[in-house]
Parts: sequence; C-alpha cells; structure tokens
Amino acid sequence: MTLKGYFDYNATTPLSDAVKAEMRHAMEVFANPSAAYPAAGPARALLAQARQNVADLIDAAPEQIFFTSCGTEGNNWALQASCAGAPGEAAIVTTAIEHDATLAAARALGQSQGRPVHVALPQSDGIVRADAVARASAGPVAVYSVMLANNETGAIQPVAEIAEIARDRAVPLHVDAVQAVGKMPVSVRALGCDCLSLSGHKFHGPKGVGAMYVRDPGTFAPMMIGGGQERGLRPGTENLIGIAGLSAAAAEARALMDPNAARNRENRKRILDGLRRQGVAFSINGPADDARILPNTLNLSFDGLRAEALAMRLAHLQGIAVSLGSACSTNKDRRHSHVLVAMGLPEARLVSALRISFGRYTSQADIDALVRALADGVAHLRQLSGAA
Amino acid sequence: MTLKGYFDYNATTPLSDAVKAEMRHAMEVFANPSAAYPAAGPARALLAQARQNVADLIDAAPEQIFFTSCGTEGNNWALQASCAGAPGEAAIVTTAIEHDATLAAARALGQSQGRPVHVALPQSDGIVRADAVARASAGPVAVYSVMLANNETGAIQPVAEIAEIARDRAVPLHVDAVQAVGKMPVSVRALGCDCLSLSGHKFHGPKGVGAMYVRDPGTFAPMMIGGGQERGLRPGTENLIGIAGLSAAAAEARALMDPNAARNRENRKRILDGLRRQGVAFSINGPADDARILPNTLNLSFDGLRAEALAMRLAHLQGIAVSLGSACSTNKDRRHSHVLVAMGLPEARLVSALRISFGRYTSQADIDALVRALADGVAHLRQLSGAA
Amino acid sequence: MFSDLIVDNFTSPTHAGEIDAPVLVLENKDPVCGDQIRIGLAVENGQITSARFRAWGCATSMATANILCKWLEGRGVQDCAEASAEEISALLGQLSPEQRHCQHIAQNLVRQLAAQEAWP
Amino acid sequence: MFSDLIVDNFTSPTHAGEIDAPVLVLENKDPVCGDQIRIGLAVENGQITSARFRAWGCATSMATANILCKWLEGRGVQDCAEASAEEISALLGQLSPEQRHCQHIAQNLVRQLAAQEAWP
Ligand SMILES: Cc1ncc(COP(=O)(O)O)c(C=O)c1O
Ligand SMILES: Cc1ncc(COP(=O)(O)O)c(C=O)c1O
Repeated sequence: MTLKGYFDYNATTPLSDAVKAEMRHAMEVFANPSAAYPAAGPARALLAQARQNVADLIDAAPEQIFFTSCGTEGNNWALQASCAGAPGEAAIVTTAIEHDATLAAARALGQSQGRPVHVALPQSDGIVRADAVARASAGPVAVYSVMLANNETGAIQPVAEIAEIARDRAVPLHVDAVQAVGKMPVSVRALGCDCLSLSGHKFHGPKGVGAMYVRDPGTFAPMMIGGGQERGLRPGTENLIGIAGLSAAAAEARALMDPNAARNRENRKRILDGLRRQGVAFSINGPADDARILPNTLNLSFDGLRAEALAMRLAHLQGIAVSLGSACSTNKDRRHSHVLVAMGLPEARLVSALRISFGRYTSQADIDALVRALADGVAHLRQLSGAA
Repeated sequence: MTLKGYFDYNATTPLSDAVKAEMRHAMEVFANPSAAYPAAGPARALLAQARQNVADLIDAAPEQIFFTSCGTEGNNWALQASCAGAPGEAAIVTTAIEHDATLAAARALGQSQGRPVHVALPQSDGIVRADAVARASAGPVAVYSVMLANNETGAIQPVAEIAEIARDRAVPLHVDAVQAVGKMPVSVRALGCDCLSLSGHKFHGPKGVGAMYVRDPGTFAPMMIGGGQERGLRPGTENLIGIAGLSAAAAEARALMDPNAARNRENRKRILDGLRRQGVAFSINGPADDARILPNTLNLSFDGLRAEALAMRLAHLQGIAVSLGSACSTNKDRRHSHVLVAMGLPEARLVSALRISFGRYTSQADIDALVRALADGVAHLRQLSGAA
Repeated sequence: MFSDLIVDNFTSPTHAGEIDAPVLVLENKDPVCGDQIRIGLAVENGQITSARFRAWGCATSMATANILCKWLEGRGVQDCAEASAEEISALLGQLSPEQRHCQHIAQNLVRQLAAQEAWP
Repeated sequence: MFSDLIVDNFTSPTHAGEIDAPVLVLENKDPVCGDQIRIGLAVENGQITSARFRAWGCATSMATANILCKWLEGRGVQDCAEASAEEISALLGQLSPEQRHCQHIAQNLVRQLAAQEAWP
C-alpha cells in the first residue's frame, strides 16, 4: 500500500491488509456471541482471540480486557469508574496536555459531582514531570489520569513514576495510552496502572473500536448498564467486525513493533536533516531527547507564517495532509492547541505549529516530497508576508 | 443468501450483501472526517449520507441523528441526558418489559441519583397500556422511557398515547426502538418522542453501531465528553465502516419495508398453521391481534417440557437456532424472562417459552423444517417426561 | 458449551422409558430449577439388570438421566451405592457452572441406593 | 471546506509583492486572529493602476488579499470606495463560518479608501 502525502497518522491510520482481511472474514460471522446455540461458536471464538491479542500487546491477561467503542469512551469510563467509589471531596488529578476526552471529561465530571479537578502543567518540552503531578495532589485524590504519549508532540510521559505517587496514596491511576499503543512497547505491569484505554484506529485497526484494560474487573464500575456483555462491564451487542479488526491490528502491531519504530525513527531524522539541508528555519515543539518522544511524531513551528496557510498549501498543491494540533479539535471554536499553550510557547510558535506524523506506509520518497513542499511553502509564505 | 435454521433475528441479523459491499468500500475511506484537508472529504460525505439515510428511515432530519456504538449506549444516554436537567426528586418512569439497557440502567441511575424509578406493568398480552404508564406517574417525572416493540414477544406498545401523557406533563419521552426500526414503519414525528434509540444489527447492519434521534440537539446533554465529533454530543473518532454499514442497512430497510413485512407475516402464519396441523399444543405469549405485534416474532410455550431442552434438540439435531427470552440475558444468572414474568404467565408457560424470530432470508422450506423439528422435539420431550 | 457426552446422551437417549414393576425407584428434583429425574431399576441377585428413566428439565439433566441409567445397568447395587460423589460427578464429564446442578441430582439419586434397606 | 476561488487565489497569488512608492496603502489586522493584510496602490487620474499585497494569516485571508487586489486594479478609487459591504463580501464567494472574518478585513480595507481625503 502507498499513502502518498499522508502525514496525519496520529489522527488516524489506514487499515492494513491483514486487518481488512480479518474484517471481511468477520462479516460472515454474524451470530450473537452471547447466544447458547452452536452457531454462536465462531463469534465467541473471535472475541476470545481478540481479547488474547489485545492482552498480549499490552502485557495483560485476557480477562482484563474489555472492548469499547473508542478511546474517548475508555477515558470517560475510566474517570467515571474511578470516581464512583471515591469520597465527594476527592479530586481528579490530571494534566494540562491530556486529550479533551480526558481533560474536558474530567472538568465536566468534576463539575457534576462537585469534585475539584487539579491539572498538572508540563515543562516547555511537553513532559509533565512526576513532581508536578505530586504538587497537584494537595488534599484527597479520587483518581490520577495521565496519558502515556501526547498526541500533538509525541512526548512520552513518566507514567511509571506517577504510578508510584498513586500507589503511595492508594489512589487508582488511569493511563490514556491511545497514542502509545502500537507505536511503542506498552506493559500495563511495568506502568503500574489500574486501567488503560486504547483505540484501534491509531494502529491500523478500524475506527470506532477500542479496549480498556482493567486490572481488577471485580471492583470496576460500568459506565453503561445493559445485557451483561463483557461480563456486565461493557454491555451492548459486541462490534464483532470492529473487534476482529482490532484483533488483527494488535497482533500485527506486536509483530512489527521493532521494524516500524526503526523506520519511523529514520524517517523522523530524514525530515529534520532535509529541512536543515534546505536551510528552513524551524523549531521543534516537544522533547529534545529522542528516547522521550514517539518515533513517528514531529511537531514543528515555522516563525513568520500561520501554519494553517502552510497546511493548506501542502494540501492543495502537493496533496499532503498534516495536522494543526489535534485533529479532533478542528470541530471546535478554539484558536490554539491547549497542549502547546500549556507548554508556554510564545504566540509566534503557537500560530505556526504543524504536526507531522507518519508510519508504516510512509516511504522515503514521501518524506523527500514533504521536505521539498515544506521548504517551498515556508519560503513562499514568508515572502508573501514580507518576512523573508 | 440462505440462512438455514436461523430463527433468532431479534437477537441479531446477518449483514445483507448491500451492507457488506458498502462496508468493504468504506474500508478504503480512512481519513479522519474531522480533518481540514481534502483527503477527509470522502469520510465526511460518507457520514453525511449515512445521517440522511438513517433520518429518512425514521422520518427525522439529518441534524437530529447522532451515531452511537449500540442500542445499549443509546438507552443509557437517553436516560442520563433526560435526567441531567431534572429536579432530584423527579422519577424515571419506564415499563417492566424494557430491555435491561433501559430497565437495569434506569434502576442504576435512580439509585446513583437518589431518584425514584416507577415501572409500569404490561397486561397478560405483553402490552403496557397508556393508563398503566399514567398511573405509574405519581409525583414529578424526569423522563418517560418506553420501548416501541418488545424484543421477546414482539408486542408493539402504544407509544403515541404515552407521548400524550408526557406532553401533558412537559416531560421528555425516550423510545427504545431497537427492535422496531427496520421491521415496521417508524416516524419520530408520529410517535411524538424527544429521543429514540436504534441499533444497526437488528436490520442487517453491523453490530456495534447505532443511532440516536434527538429532537432538540441544542438542549441535549452528552454522555461522554471529548473531541467534539457529532457536534459534541457524541465524541470519539467516528466508526466509519460501521456507520457505512448502518447507512446501507437503513436505505435497504426503507426500500424493502413492505415486502419484508409481508413475507414475515406469511411465515408467521405458516408456523402457526403448521404446528396446528401437526397437532402440537402450544400457547402464544404476546398480543393476539396481528396488528399489535412485530410480524417477524413468535413467542410460544409448549407445556410439559423445558424450553432449554427443546432449543438444544433443535440446535444439535437440526441446526436450528431459536432463543430463550432475550439473547442478551443468557450471560446472566437469571432464570426466567423478566418480560414473561411481568406478563404474569404461570411457571409452566415461563419455563417452556421459546422465541422464534425470522426475517429477510427465511425461506418457506426453513419454516417447514422448523415446524417439523418443533413437532418432533415437543413429542419426544413430552414422552421423556411421561407427560405425553 | 455442551460436551459431546451431554449432547449424545441428550439427543439420542438409549434408556428412556419405564420398567414394568420396578424393584427400586430413584427420584430426585432440584429444588431451585425444578429439574426432575425418576429412574426405575430391575434388580436380580444384587445386580441391576435394567434401568429406565423419565426426566423433565434441561438438556443436561436429561443427559444425566441417560448416563446414569447406562452406568447403573449391569452393575451391582452395592457397588453403585458405594460410589463416591466424585466418581458420580465424573460420569458427566466437564460441565460449565450452569450445568453443575446435574451433578447434585446424580449424586442424590445414587445416594438413594445406599439408603435402601434391602434389595432383591 | 474551501471554495475553488479561495484555493486558486491562495495557491497561485497573482498580486503578491510591493509597489514602489505606493500612492495609497490600505492596512488592516484582525484583532482576534491576528491576520494582517497590507495593500499598496498605484493611482493615476483616480484610477487604480496597480495593487500589490503583503499578508500574514490563514489561507483565506491571503486569498482575500489577492482577490481584493485583482478587483481594485483598473477600477476607479471613487467607485471602489462606494462599494457596499455586501458587494465586497460577495467578492469572496461562499465562506464557512470560520472564514467570515476575512469579509470584515476586506470591508475594513476598502473603507479606508473612502476615508482618504484626496488622491492623485
Ligand atoms: C429492545 C432492545 N433494546 C436495546 C437492545 C440493545 O441493543 P444493542 O445490543 O445494540 O446494545 C436490544 C438488543 O438486544 C433490544 O432488543
Ligand atoms: C491521546 C488521545 N486520547 C484519546 C483519543 C480519542 O480516541 P478516539 O478518537 O478513538 O475516541 C485520541 C484520539 O484522537 C488521542 O490522541
């Protein structure tokens, strides 16, 4: 497969051939997996295999995996379930760089339950240090919710350190691993979290299906009530075709983890080297240390222009798709990425920030075309504004 | 397509060829519909078409349609959204024959919000009369939630009459139309409801995708918070492939409504006539009046045996799949269908009740094989027990 | 969900029916689910020469009745009466939780042999 | 999302640049989003003979600058100054809500012509 010009893998990824094949197969597996008759057997087997594949990808047991409809559902559920048993004054502690499915959800939940919400800030590299989370934890805490890798900058957060804080205070920790899973090795045991959400479409599975890891399913509250599917924790007739796709995507992500990451790292370097060789001035928004960033993500600012115009040139002249901050937020009336704002970037960096994210189907030719288009676009726009 | 021996259409239905084709096509439409670049155009167009098709099926406007992950989500959401603005002492009024995604969800919500839950009872035919709902409405009411067609008996409920009660009291009405949509004409305007949930897999769409009709989206509260998709009412990256399937299923259901219903009515009659001709004693659980029952549903009791044993004989000897009460509840430790219990059926009817549901791919030969298998199984089991 | 053993004994019962003037009748009803088994036995010289059942209930309990009849037939009453609960459960093979009540029915039936004062 | 008019004028601007010693300079900055357009005009006998822009901002505002320059060039200053707000908005074609700030920038720029006391 080629996907010329697609540099928005962090928004969503295309289905892999293996995923498509599995989904086509699952189109014929139609019986209700909860039914008692033999015709339901294949559907049940499909679910069991999917649970195993997802568990394997994140070092969990299949009994700890519950299928959801997306990362958003997982994050909302995690917050609600964790707050369900907590005293009314206990706070939700999260960070300023979370996806809105956590940050806005936490604010809404805090408001409806009269619960404080404390938000830890990142440093200018986009990493929220564990001590910032500790400082945000004054008073009783109901839940910690921290992402593993940021969708906009790729910055990997010190989740295991934050887990220690949570453990010391006997407070549950939720991890939004939607951007991390499939792109870097994830072990729920090494992270030490109580629950973790992931979403299939970020690693070549279908959109609209995800999974939640729950360490102790026996003490976790459902967000919806119904017919008892997923052992009552997530009722609703199972999205068999989507789950089949997620299953194949999880198996593939695990098998291809190392080569994919290596290719991404190479491509990342090739973009940076290319821009430098062409003499394009830019700054990187995110960690300088390669070990602390998703290998497929580059968030760059080009002073002297508005990124929206650059993105439009790339899109309409070269058919190149990049993102301005989180793709999900373009629906909204919001001017700057809340992540970059929280990092304290100056206005000129904020308005000129572009997210370039790539992956499995990105070729070196794609990268080279991107670099040329960026160099050309930046020069053109700087000239239009008289800044060149 | 033939689906020999499948008599559990109310649990779930197979994908139609048109739905499969549409889903296969959507597998190539991968970009995030929220993105600003041109590559997102096909995804946006797909969503718009799907919204239109679903709206057309239930006589709504596309702006009133919000995609969900299933009927269960729709029911939970409807209850939560309707209670969001209601005074604390206002009750949830529902019926004893609702699916657990309403009934158990209402009880849980009532408990967590300290809200009374009033449950109107059906008559012995499985229909909840409007005056039973009125009688259950003592004191302030937050929401009425009533199903349009019952999943176990097929009994069609007097929703329009109940809507008048709701309107008189200025209380919102939610309709669980999961079993009705696609099998009988549904008009949200004729029903007079404020919101309505449906699920794709009940009418040859995929499992794990549904839709919610919301009359006034501006005043409806979301159940999840996130990236702003579905105008903020249902965030989460859209299940494009599932929605494409739902879209095709909705279009087909509308086009084939009359012939499908006519075939179902014929098949229903053929089963009843066949059993009578073979001298099998049975009773119908549900309305006697054909106009008040889904044409594809038959709930029968065969005194002198346990339905579970009959179902197992059908499954293992003839490859015939039927259901014992709601398929969703076989996960649970529950002995009798709460629907049939609420109808006041005696123990012997309860334990011997079988749901036979059929549809688009059911042939007359299937029906005849079912009748023979039932006659044979009933005779055999009655003989085993000495009741023959 | 159902083992072949249960499926076979349920779908093709070999020992359904009545025995004329049975020497012994074993009868048990599960108080919760209502499943009922009655087994009539013909006995000669302490040996069970014939076992036939009537049953009302789920597929597993009907299969249980047939399995028990097969096991009883040709065995000594004394031997059967002395069988342990585990031995009897094992006759039914692997069962899922909702099928386990049949183990108790089977044990209760066999225990009635031991409770018999004497047999022909 | 973007009309062809906006795309074309943005991707292939025909009137970007500077005019040596412009007779008139129109300049506007949107206070909310910060988009900025400056248009230099050469004028002879009340006719605009040349219009060139510099712009910083989103694609639509840059397209707006180019569209305005094309429209201004060859027109009488007086005529342009008398154009109604609707006329000027219409130059930009159909816009989605988040593009509409460009209509105001365009109107503000043209309004500056009317505010000029005299021109050559
Ligand atoms: C009446 C009714 N409501 C709701 C549901 C739940 O729908 P879903 O399985 O799509 O969550 C069902 C399906 O079993 C149903 O029959
Ligand atoms: C970090 C993060 N969390 C959550 C989500 C939401 O996932 P989904 O779109 O599957 O609901 C996203 C996706 O945009 C994300 O990047």
